[in-house]
Amino acid sequence: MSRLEVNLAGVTLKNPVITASGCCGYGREYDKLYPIERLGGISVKGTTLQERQGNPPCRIAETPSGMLNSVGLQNPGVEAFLQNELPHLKSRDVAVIANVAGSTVEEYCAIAERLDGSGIDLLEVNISCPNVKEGGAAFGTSCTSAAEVVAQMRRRTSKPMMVKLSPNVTDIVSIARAVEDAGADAVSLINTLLGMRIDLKTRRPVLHNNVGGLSGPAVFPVAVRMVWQVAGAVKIPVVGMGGISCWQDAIEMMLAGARAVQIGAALFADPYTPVKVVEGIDAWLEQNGISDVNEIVGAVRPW
Amino acid sequence: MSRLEVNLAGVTLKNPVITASGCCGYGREYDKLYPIERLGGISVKGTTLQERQGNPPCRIAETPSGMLNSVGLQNPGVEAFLQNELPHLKSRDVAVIANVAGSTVEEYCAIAERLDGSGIDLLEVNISCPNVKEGGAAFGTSCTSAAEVVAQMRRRTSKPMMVKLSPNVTDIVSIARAVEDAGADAVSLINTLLGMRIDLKTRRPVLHNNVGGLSGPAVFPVAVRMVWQVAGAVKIPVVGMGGISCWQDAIEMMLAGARAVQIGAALFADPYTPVKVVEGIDAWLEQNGISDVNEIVGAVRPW
Amino acid sequence: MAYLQGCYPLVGKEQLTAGIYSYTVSCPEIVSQAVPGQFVHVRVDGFSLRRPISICGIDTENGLLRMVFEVRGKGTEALAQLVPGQKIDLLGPLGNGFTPPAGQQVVLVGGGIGVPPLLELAARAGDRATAILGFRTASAVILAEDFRAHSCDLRLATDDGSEGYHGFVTGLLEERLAEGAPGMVCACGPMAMLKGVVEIAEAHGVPTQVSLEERMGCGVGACLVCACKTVRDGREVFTHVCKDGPVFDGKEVVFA
Amino acid sequence: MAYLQGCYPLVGKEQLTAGIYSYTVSCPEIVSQAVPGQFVHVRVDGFSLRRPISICGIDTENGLLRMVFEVRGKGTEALAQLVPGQKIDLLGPLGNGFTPPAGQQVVLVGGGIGVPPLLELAARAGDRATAILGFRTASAVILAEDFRAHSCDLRLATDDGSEGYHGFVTGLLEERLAEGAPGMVCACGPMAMLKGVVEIAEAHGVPTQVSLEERMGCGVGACLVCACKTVRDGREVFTHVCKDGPVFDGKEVVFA
Ligand SMILES: Cc1cc2nc3c(=O)[nH]c(=O)nc-3n(C[C@H](O)[C@H](O)[C@H](O)COP(=O)(O)OP(=O)(O)OC[C@H]3O[C@@H](n4cnc5c(N)ncnc54)[C@H](O)[C@@H]3O)c2cc1C
Ligand SMILES: Cc1cc2nc3c(=O)[nH]c(=O)nc-3n(C[C@H](O)[C@H](O)[C@H](O)COP(=O)(O)OP(=O)(O)OC[C@H]3O[C@@H](n4cnc5c(N)ncnc54)[C@H](O)[C@@H]3O)c2cc1C
Ligand SMILES: Cc1cc2nc3c(=O)[nH]c(=O)nc-3n(C[C@H](O)[C@H](O)[C@H](O)COP(=O)(O)O)c2cc1C
Ligand SMILES: Cc1cc2nc3c(=O)[nH]c(=O)nc-3n(C[C@H](O)[C@H](O)[C@H](O)COP(=O)(O)O)c2cc1C
Ligand code: FES
Ligand code: FES
Repeated sequence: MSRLEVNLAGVTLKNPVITASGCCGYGREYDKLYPIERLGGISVKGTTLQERQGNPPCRIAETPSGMLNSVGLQNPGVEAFLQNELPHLKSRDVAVIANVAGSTVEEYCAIAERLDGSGIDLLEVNISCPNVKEGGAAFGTSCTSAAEVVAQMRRRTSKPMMVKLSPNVTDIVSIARAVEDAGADAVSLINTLLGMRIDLKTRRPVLHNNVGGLSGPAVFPVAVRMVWQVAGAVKIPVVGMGGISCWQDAIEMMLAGARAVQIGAALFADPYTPVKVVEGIDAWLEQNGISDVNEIVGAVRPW
Repeated sequence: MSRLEVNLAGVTLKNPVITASGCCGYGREYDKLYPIERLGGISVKGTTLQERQGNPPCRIAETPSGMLNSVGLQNPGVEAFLQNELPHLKSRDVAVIANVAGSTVEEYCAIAERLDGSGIDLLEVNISCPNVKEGGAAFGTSCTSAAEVVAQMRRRTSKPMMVKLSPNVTDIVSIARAVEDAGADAVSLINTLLGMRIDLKTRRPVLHNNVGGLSGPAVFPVAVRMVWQVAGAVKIPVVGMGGISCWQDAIEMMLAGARAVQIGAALFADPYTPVKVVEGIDAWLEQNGISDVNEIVGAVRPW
Repeated sequence: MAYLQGCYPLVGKEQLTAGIYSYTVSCPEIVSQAVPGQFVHVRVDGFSLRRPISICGIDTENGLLRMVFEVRGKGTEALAQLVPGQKIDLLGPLGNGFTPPAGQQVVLVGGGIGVPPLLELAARAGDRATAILGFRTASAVILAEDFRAHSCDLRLATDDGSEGYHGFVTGLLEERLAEGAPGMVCACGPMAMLKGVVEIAEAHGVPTQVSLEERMGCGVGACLVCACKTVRDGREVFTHVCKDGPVFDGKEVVFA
Repeated sequence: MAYLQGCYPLVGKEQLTAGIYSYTVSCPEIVSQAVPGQFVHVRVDGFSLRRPISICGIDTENGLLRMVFEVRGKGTEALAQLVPGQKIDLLGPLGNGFTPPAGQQVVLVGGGIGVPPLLELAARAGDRATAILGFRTASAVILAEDFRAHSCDLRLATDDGSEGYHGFVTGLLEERLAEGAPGMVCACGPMAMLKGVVEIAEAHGVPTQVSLEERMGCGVGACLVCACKTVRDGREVFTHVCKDGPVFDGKEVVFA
């Protein structure tokens, strides 16, 4: 067993580095730079029951050490995913995480059911997308609705379920606990923080959706804090993300309590980031004589 | 009347630029670089009923385009403020905003009462400090407790009251509405976002308080979004802050709905920031033929 | 199609006119893959997002790539500070280029900073190309000599008449098409210009290809932020400038 | 006390040993206010917080300020990339310096990167100064020639004995104090060293001043982040390194 291997809700990842949903499509694009087998896993673009066109452009704005996006879950729908994307992903040695979203509990359930018999390794339940009017973050900002979605889906699928939490809440710990109690096998966090930019010349929001989700290094300290709080409060594994742009960040996130990490916005600045993170963690473990990356998960010693 | 003049809950500011609480002490330090009269106002260090020592060091951590602090309201207490600090502030032509905090509603009220007859221009009620165990953000994260503090203070003081809101909430708009209904004359936002950094070598949190408040350019898009949401929902004036580091940021914040802006962390990188912002806004108004800065307040046209 | 990422030396820098720079970068690997109309995604120190810049010249022999950019905001301003010898982080070549039918006449229509992506097309079409280039005013004219050097039929327009035709490129395009139909019109410039160009060309039954702009994240088709409305299989859908474009069939584009 | 902020040219750069650089900056305005033991707060491009660096040399005649710093993390690494001619943004002089009693003997005790702040003291005390400098090993020794040039009584210690006294500076300090009491011991270095120095000096009834380090925000006393525990008026309070220090009376400091 490699010292980088981790187990996520029964799924073995050869290393703890996953590319984040919405930032790596269905794995075809970055595969042109390096084989996606270098990754521990890939979380695909948020997939809905039906095809979605997403929000009108402009969908991206630059911010200090970060970016806003308002894609709004553009995706071809679950059937197209199964037909056109999953086969090539399954032919590759990488864990496939299906990031899914719905506008109603029924939709979440229908997708869960449809994916139940499929080849995906793990469901990532996105109850935290800030860029869609219905569903999305609405489910992720209350314990009751978050638990409801998860409990209902639980009955429709035997796939391990990882619930993706919103940072735009007063108390992320109670939401994490609620979804754990409802049957989640893991939680991933953070999705994006809601933000806005305005163009001085036009006096209009840069994003056509007015607001969008903030990600990138700017949010890293918020993500570390939330991962630390949640990891201390739940028993299921926590996957940490938000602003990771180098291997040091990944280790910091793991010390805070993350079993694995996801990398999103950093891909846009440097598409090789995930590969460098894998190599960096490995070298650091070597230098520090640590034979198993799991040893550092949650190893921070608070004051 | 100068085109930069704004009115904040009955208090006239010669320009809309205020130095943020906790970042400029009681005005003595930066006064050595430029006369504090150049500012529209100064919000003093969060002041409590009794002296407070604050948290043990380390109290600061660097983050991408930002910083965390965990000062924990170190201050000499309200009596010392009145005796040693207010006189010199009152001798200067700058609006004095007393940022106050308590561990209990009674403490908030006692401070309000003590300051009622004093020379301060405006009370800034800090119900959002993330760095103290009791009080602080605890009051700012629920509508009921936020409203309670404000309603009680309202009876003890005739000073205009500006309530400083926490961004660490699911719904900042309802908290803003709650304090408006309870008698607040203005709201200021945002206080810091809760964050954490961990030192890889020691495996300990960088901050002795484990977590701290994130501020600086990194949080700017979150602040703009919240100011826009709140300004659209309340009738009282909104003071915007969070990550402003140049005049363009200040104008963006005003377009989002801020009547005035506060500048905090940017002082540490460039202590002249507030002066440059005043000059930059003025030059921009001139270039755009705008004779009154109030015209741009909330002038963003959403899609 | 393969693309690469790397840090390559800036070997030539020239200011073409106020605020517009021509950079020559030595990146044989990218150059060997590049076709006219594609772009590179340029990383600028201190900025979280890369900047897309069209490929203006492809010198396969020497492994040199040319790009011409205008300072528009803080990122391009910082980019303009580089000095030859410094390295520049490029991701490319990206997107789909222009594909005018081989051996036929082609009309190139460029407006302002939309002109550079057409230069390499002119280089390849030689005297089969008519280049109709529009600028605000005489002092804003760029690359005219370069187009001439490729022996194309160069027709300049300025909005204020200070050089060449007084008016918009669409006027010159009408004139040119009246002279006979080329195999294709390739255009790059502001949306309003592209719309006019496509309408005129269609009226003459000439196919068009236009290069579009949209704000980008990844540049490679992975993030879906660079949406533009196009007609595919009879319905309006959001395709993506970086992957499905930047060059689109003019008929597909839904001009707002 | 007045301080200034400005961008000043780096006029001299020298690497003293692996990872340690000496910078000379031309900033007459700051120099004319500076005293030994104060610091400047240095802005590094791309970092949100300034880095505090002690003043190592004050050349009033030529308006030159010297600072010696070690590459410890990303900020000092970036700082070390500057080349002479480039400008450096300084805020200073900040804090309170050392105030050894005039005309009396003074013992300077420095450990590692704590040595530079003592050099200007040595320059001013000349042969009244004993400089006890400790380093890990011979190759880590810095500034020894500079101290000698100021004709002080220089005594070196290395942890591994590869140069000078084998052991810690505290051993040499005991020796020195046994020779007779100076007017003051001024020290800068790791907390453990400072603690030992203060204990030994107090045992000999010699007053001490020590320079402390703490992470900083503003550097001027406005943000209260740089807290250090000291005894004032008989009670333990958090004073602030940037404003109340960095040089404190050794008796005041609460060593954890
Ligand atoms: C396919 C393509 C090819 C291009 N080719 C060229 C070229 O050859 N020469 C040239 O000068 N310009 C070209 N542009 C436009 C160029 O990308 C922008 O001018 C540049 O990104 C502006 O960056 P900034 O930092 O100056 O502006 P800022 O306003 O500071 O940029 C903020 C953000 O908005 C984005 N942005 C702003 N304007 C545009 C725009 N017009 N298109 C796309 N993104 C934008 C930036 O990339 C950045 O992410 C091209 C754009 C695209 C999409
Ligand atoms: C009054 C004073 C005088 C100093 N004089 C010198 C000197 O003359 N030469 C020298 O080499 N060093 C000196 N230091 C230490 C120097 O400030 C740090 O080594 C430097 O800030 C580290 O920055 P970094 O970017 O390399 O490290 P990083 O770890 O990347 O820095 C992260 C943050 O922590 C802060 N930080 C990290 N270590 C320290 C530290 N030891 N003290 C204060 N802040 C720290 C940084 O300023 C930054 O804000 C002094 C410190 C103080 C407080
Ligand atoms: C362009 C873009 C699109 C995204 N789309 C999705 C999505 O479809 N589903 C989802 O759960 N998260 C989505 N996210 C959020 C990321 O997966 C991730 O949670 C967030 O960006 C924080 O990580 P980062 O800072 O590394 O980007 C998207 C993020 C970006 C930048
Ligand atoms: C070091 C420091 C101390 C602060 N202390 C206080 C305080 O005492 N009271 C308060 O209301 N806000 C305090 N704040 C928050 C700021 O006033 C401001 O709300 C926040 O920093 C966001 O603005 P900025 O990004 O411009 O710094 C403090 C911030 C910093 C950085
Ligand atoms: S920029 Fe990412 S899909 Fe086009
Ligand atoms: S660094 Fe701000 S008070 Fe010392």
